Amino acid sequence: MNAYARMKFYCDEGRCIECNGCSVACDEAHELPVGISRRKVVTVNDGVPGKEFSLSVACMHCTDAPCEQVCPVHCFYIREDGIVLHDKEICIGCGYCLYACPFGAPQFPQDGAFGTKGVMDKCTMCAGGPEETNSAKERELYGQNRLAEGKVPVCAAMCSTKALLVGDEESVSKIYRERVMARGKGVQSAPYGWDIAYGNK
Amino acid sequence: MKQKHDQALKSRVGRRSFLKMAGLAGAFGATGAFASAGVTRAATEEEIKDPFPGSKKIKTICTSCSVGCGVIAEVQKGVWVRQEVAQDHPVSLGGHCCKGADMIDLVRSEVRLKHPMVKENGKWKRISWDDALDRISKKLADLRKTSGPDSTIFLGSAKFGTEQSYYFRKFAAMYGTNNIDHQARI
Amino acid sequence: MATSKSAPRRGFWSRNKAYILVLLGFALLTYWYFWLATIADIQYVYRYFLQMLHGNFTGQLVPFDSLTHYQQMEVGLFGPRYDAIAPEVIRAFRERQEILPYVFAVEFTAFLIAFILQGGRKKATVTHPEDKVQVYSLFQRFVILLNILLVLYLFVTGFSITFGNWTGGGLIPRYMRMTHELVGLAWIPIWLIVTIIAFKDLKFFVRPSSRLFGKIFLKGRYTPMKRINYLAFVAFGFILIVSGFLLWYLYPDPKTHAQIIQFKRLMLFMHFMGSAIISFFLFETVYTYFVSVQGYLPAVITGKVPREYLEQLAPDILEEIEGYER
Amino acid sequence: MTNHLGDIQNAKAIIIFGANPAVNHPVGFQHFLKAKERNNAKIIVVDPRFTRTAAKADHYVRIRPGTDIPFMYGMLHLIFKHGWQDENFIKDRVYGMDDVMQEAKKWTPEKVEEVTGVPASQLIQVTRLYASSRPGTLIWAMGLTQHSIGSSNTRMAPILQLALGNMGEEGGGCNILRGHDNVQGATDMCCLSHTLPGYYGLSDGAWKYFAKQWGVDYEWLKGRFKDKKWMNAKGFTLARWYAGVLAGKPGEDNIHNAGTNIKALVVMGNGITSIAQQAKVKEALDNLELIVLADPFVNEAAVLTDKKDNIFLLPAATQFETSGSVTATNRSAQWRSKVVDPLYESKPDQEIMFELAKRLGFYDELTRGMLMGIDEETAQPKQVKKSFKWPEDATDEIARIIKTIGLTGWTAERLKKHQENWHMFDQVSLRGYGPMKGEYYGLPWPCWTETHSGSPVLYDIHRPVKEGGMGFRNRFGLEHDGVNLLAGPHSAPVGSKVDGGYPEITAENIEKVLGITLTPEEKKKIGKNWKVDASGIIAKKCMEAGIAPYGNAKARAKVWNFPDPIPLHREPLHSPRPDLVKKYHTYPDKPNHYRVDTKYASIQDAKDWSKEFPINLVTGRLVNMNGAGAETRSSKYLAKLSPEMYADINPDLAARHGIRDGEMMWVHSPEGAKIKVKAHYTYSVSPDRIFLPMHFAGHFQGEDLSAKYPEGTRPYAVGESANTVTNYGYDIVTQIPETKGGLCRIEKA
Repeated sequence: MNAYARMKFYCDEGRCIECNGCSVACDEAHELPVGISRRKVVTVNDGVPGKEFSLSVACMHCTDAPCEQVCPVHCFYIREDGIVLHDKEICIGCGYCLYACPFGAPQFPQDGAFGTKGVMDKCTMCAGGPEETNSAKERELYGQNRLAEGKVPVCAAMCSTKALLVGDEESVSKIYRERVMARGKGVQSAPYGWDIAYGNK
Repeated sequence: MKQKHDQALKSRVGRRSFLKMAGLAGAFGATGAFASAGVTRAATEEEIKDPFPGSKKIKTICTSCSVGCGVIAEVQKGVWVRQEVAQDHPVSLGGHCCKGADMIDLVRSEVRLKHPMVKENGKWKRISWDDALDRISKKLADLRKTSGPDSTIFLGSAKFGTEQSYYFRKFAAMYGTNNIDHQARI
Repeated sequence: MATSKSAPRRGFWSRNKAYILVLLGFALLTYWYFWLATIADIQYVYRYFLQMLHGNFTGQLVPFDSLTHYQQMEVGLFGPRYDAIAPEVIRAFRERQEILPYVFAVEFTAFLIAFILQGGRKKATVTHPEDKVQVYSLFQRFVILLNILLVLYLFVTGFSITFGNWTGGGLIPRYMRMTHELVGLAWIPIWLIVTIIAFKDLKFFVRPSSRLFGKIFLKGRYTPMKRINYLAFVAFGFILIVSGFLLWYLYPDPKTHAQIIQFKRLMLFMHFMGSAIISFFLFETVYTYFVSVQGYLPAVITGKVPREYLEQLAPDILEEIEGYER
Repeated sequence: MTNHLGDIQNAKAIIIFGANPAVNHPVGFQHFLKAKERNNAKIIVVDPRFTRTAAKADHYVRIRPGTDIPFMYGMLHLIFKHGWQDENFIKDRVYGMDDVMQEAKKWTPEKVEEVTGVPASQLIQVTRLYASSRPGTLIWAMGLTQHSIGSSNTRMAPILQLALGNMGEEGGGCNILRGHDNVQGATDMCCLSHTLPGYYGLSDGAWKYFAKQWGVDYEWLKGRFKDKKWMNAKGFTLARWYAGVLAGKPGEDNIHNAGTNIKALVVMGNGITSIAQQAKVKEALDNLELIVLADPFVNEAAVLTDKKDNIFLLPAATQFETSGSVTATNRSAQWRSKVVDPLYESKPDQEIMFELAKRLGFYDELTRGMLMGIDEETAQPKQVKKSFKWPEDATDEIARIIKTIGLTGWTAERLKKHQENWHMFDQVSLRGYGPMKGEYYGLPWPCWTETHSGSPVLYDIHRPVKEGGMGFRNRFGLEHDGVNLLAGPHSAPVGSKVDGGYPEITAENIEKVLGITLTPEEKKKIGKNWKVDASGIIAKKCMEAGIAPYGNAKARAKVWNFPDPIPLHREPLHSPRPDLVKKYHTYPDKPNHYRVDTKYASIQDAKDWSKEFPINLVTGRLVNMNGAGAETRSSKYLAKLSPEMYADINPDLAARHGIRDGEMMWVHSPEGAKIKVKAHYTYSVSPDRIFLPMHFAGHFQGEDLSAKYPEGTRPYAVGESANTVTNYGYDIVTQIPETKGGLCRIEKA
């Protein structure tokens, strides 16, 4: 039995315009080093009419997260609401999670001492890490813990066109379903047959 | 290592519960995490919910483009600690492009101009405000006397608030010239 | 195992026993690995290799334009064919973490049995310890010792990643991992030099004529098993170095992720494979040089061994040295 | 913007000329996408470049830069041919459409194809779609305006909308997406050389009105100028101020500036690299005696110039370190609260102004306006307090004085209330609910009285005046050439006492038009006309009668006092089509155009520019940058998204010049300037043009100027300014530079 909501990201490519609002909001909210992007926006087929579209991606918080399976030191843990988090104090920065990840979510800042990969950093769905909730240490290591504050992850909240959706799967799919239903037709304002029967007025 | 992991697991339970049981989870998470540590006090509910206790939320408007998106600035003890989401703003609905999402860095950017400076003999030199303003106004007054007020041009901008641009126009008018302009010609 | 003494005529089997066994082992391993165990798309990997020969390293085998929009998006964002190699990387990793300890244990047992069968360490009876022969030049000693140290370090730190479940992660294993990358870089020239100086079979082609030759190249001739060890060191060392270097060099960058990730996965897989296989030969080398025979380590440290030692255990080396002296 | 962003959701069709809202106004673009999703609106993008907006559009029309007028005439040609126009609307509310019809007859789809490069079939398809989906909204931005015929372009677009009856409709209108956060506000306050705040102009009447309202003596104010002539003369513009410095040097344009060159430059917040001809700008900076730059970041002027002394950098506070109002693109005012105290030693802009005014001896005069109020008895301004509070008193001063665009309702108190309650407004209609009922968010001007709701949709006659309804403004007399300029019958806003057109309201005609009688006391207090009526009686009475104070007239399709009474196509000064130049010749040279003699024909006829410079040059914005980019390039997160200057180039064109993706290339302008930029392959530009983002500075003609920044102030991203190579060419009316669609030549670096 699933007692908790299953948290998911969804990026509506019909709306994403590569404004990078999500990625910069993420960078800024968690004060990330410049070299890494927990969230990135990519445009495919730049400039080709009919083929160009953009998409924002970060950690998708997979159900059966490959990163978690491949981590040699088992620094990952999956919350019951499906958010995949990791412990930076355990992580050794080997990068296996990156090879296993279908989305390129894990990020590796340069480590000051050796110039090689430091510990992995990735989207936490604004849920922090295993440290004390909203402690200074948690903020330093993982950034804000907005979920604990009862807030929406910052990327989706600041998405300029509301392309990026986040939340439990039912809410997300409800929103998207409504959009798809409306697409190409407009929101149905009168019941079927109304305009045929009585004209447009 | 093992102990730490257990702690993590415990606090995880608390965090997880939060989504459904707001108040309860706070206490649970905190006590769970610190039961074994023993030296730290339990976190207050305030701390769990609000990482910046006592902060104020100030409403303002993004300075990037003319859409006029709402910005909510979280300010703690006079420091802008966090940019919040203006979800209920009627135009932006909380949305920001990358420029708007980074408004906080406009203020705290490290490469801001920090004090008045003057270039003398090809070198930048720090000076005081009084010094700078005295020297500028003396030079302006001289030029105004010798070459007339039209020897000066004032370039304002859309960076101004409405009041500031009004006063800039007024300033030029009282300086005695119509040589004033900004970007928007049409 | 090492049947060295150069008897003039012996049967085909006894001459080539080592080669045949190793080849058989490889065939078995390949069959097991590539036909039974793997979940990678072998067809894909094969074609990927062919494509790399054309200079395309992205792993996108069919032309990008022939894909549907959705596929283009996937490829553009996340790289091509996640299901081709990545699941295998996961599987291989887990297999390593779970099975490698047993494999190593079996290998140890095998060497132990060989050791027992052999009846303990071989010793040379030295009656004139002061009568020493210079076997290794300073340069050779430096290279060999450094090689031993680095390989040892790489082995320990490398497997500290694999057996992260034992180390538990944290700061020290993290530094071990970081230094694995840096020491690996340092090992590249050492590996190259060792490859050159240990190429004893060079003497089949070139007559050793100068003292300089003796100072650079190791003396003596290979027995089949030692030759196999050398070849494994070269081949799998090469795989490890190339894959390791590329893994290190292609720093994870969100901008280029889609273009390089498939290649990196393949490289990681090669690194996995290389490290697992080279381990056996590493153990073999350690066994033949350090365990089964007494006195190698002092020899490689001082560079000199008693003449009697050579007469009894390595007459080929003595023969060669005397050849120089003549 | 005649409408507002949320209102775009009501549109059935959206046509976008020379704007790229997906990049420049991403948050505003959500309303476009919602229109597409919820209202099945069709988006048509007309642009030389396949932009991010075009990627979301239903139709993309690739047009040659500077040929929007032929394209729109082509649309009108089809509209009139098929009778798709709104006859009643044209009859009652538009003046001079006949002349437009005559001109439109010439522009057959084939001819449009010839000039614009848009296939005739596509024009037909797009026109049919746009004309049949009403209401349709027309969007434009700098892509339409930054041409030598920019002012004609901006008239052509409304004419198209007028012909279709899309003006004054929810979901229709002409929606101009302004650039910076307060372009609208700063323009309303007329930080401009040709008018006083509120577009009052520079006439004696305007000066006298302002002198009175500012509480200063008109004679004193006059005495501040060299003489009265220069008080009424338009000043230099941002686009050509450098000419005022360089005049007198060989080859430079002559100026008419009170007998002096420009010797001092005072810049507050204006990115100096935002205008064309950077090489000239640099030369001008070098020749100035004094440069004052007040900016939160180092203004690029300080870096560009080789001047050795008398450059002052003043750290101005950002808008988060001060408070005040800001006007969004839809004419809504929003209140900014101060977030933090100014960091470091920075001071807010007004303090810098006040300090300078103190030292120059007119501080009291400058700030007296804030101390003034309206005397109840006489309705004359008088001093009512001893000290002022910034910015509230300034806001109230503006509300008190500016009547032309109806800012009377914009008191600090109301604006603050709107900000505090911004959650009580609907996103589509901007209508307030709960305590904010009866007001529109931000009180979009005209907001005629202190209780007026604001006007979310301009020229909308479907709602009463006191809820934001109005006709077109009566500004140019009652008739012209014997044609009545007032609106026709049944075209007054709902609930109007007058059913039809009426003139602008003055003290003289108020009783007649409104059908009321004023009390003697009111007669004593009332101002001369609605623009200068400090008593507010005209506005109040008008609201009661449902009358817009500025009258109800016809929109002018024909502007008889402009160089082109109806918009005509004229090729850019540097046209890639020499064959068309003769046919669509530009204007003759214009002397004393904002104090400087400006060349038109003499440049266009000088030679066949396209031979030597065959490539079209388009500039534009990036999503992560803003204006001249000093602010955004100083943010590490934004700078990392585009760390260096580049040129978008079609692989086809690049290959012809041997330039590989990521290699450096030179771009040369006809004026002899050049920039070195990185080539970025993309198919978004066609092979005959390149695109340059306009936000970079810090390099000049291949030279890195980083060392010239004061220590620790260099932005994270520096690069060549695109405006170094944008061509000479200025609009005939407004002098906006022709930065879109000039010519250039490229070569491998």
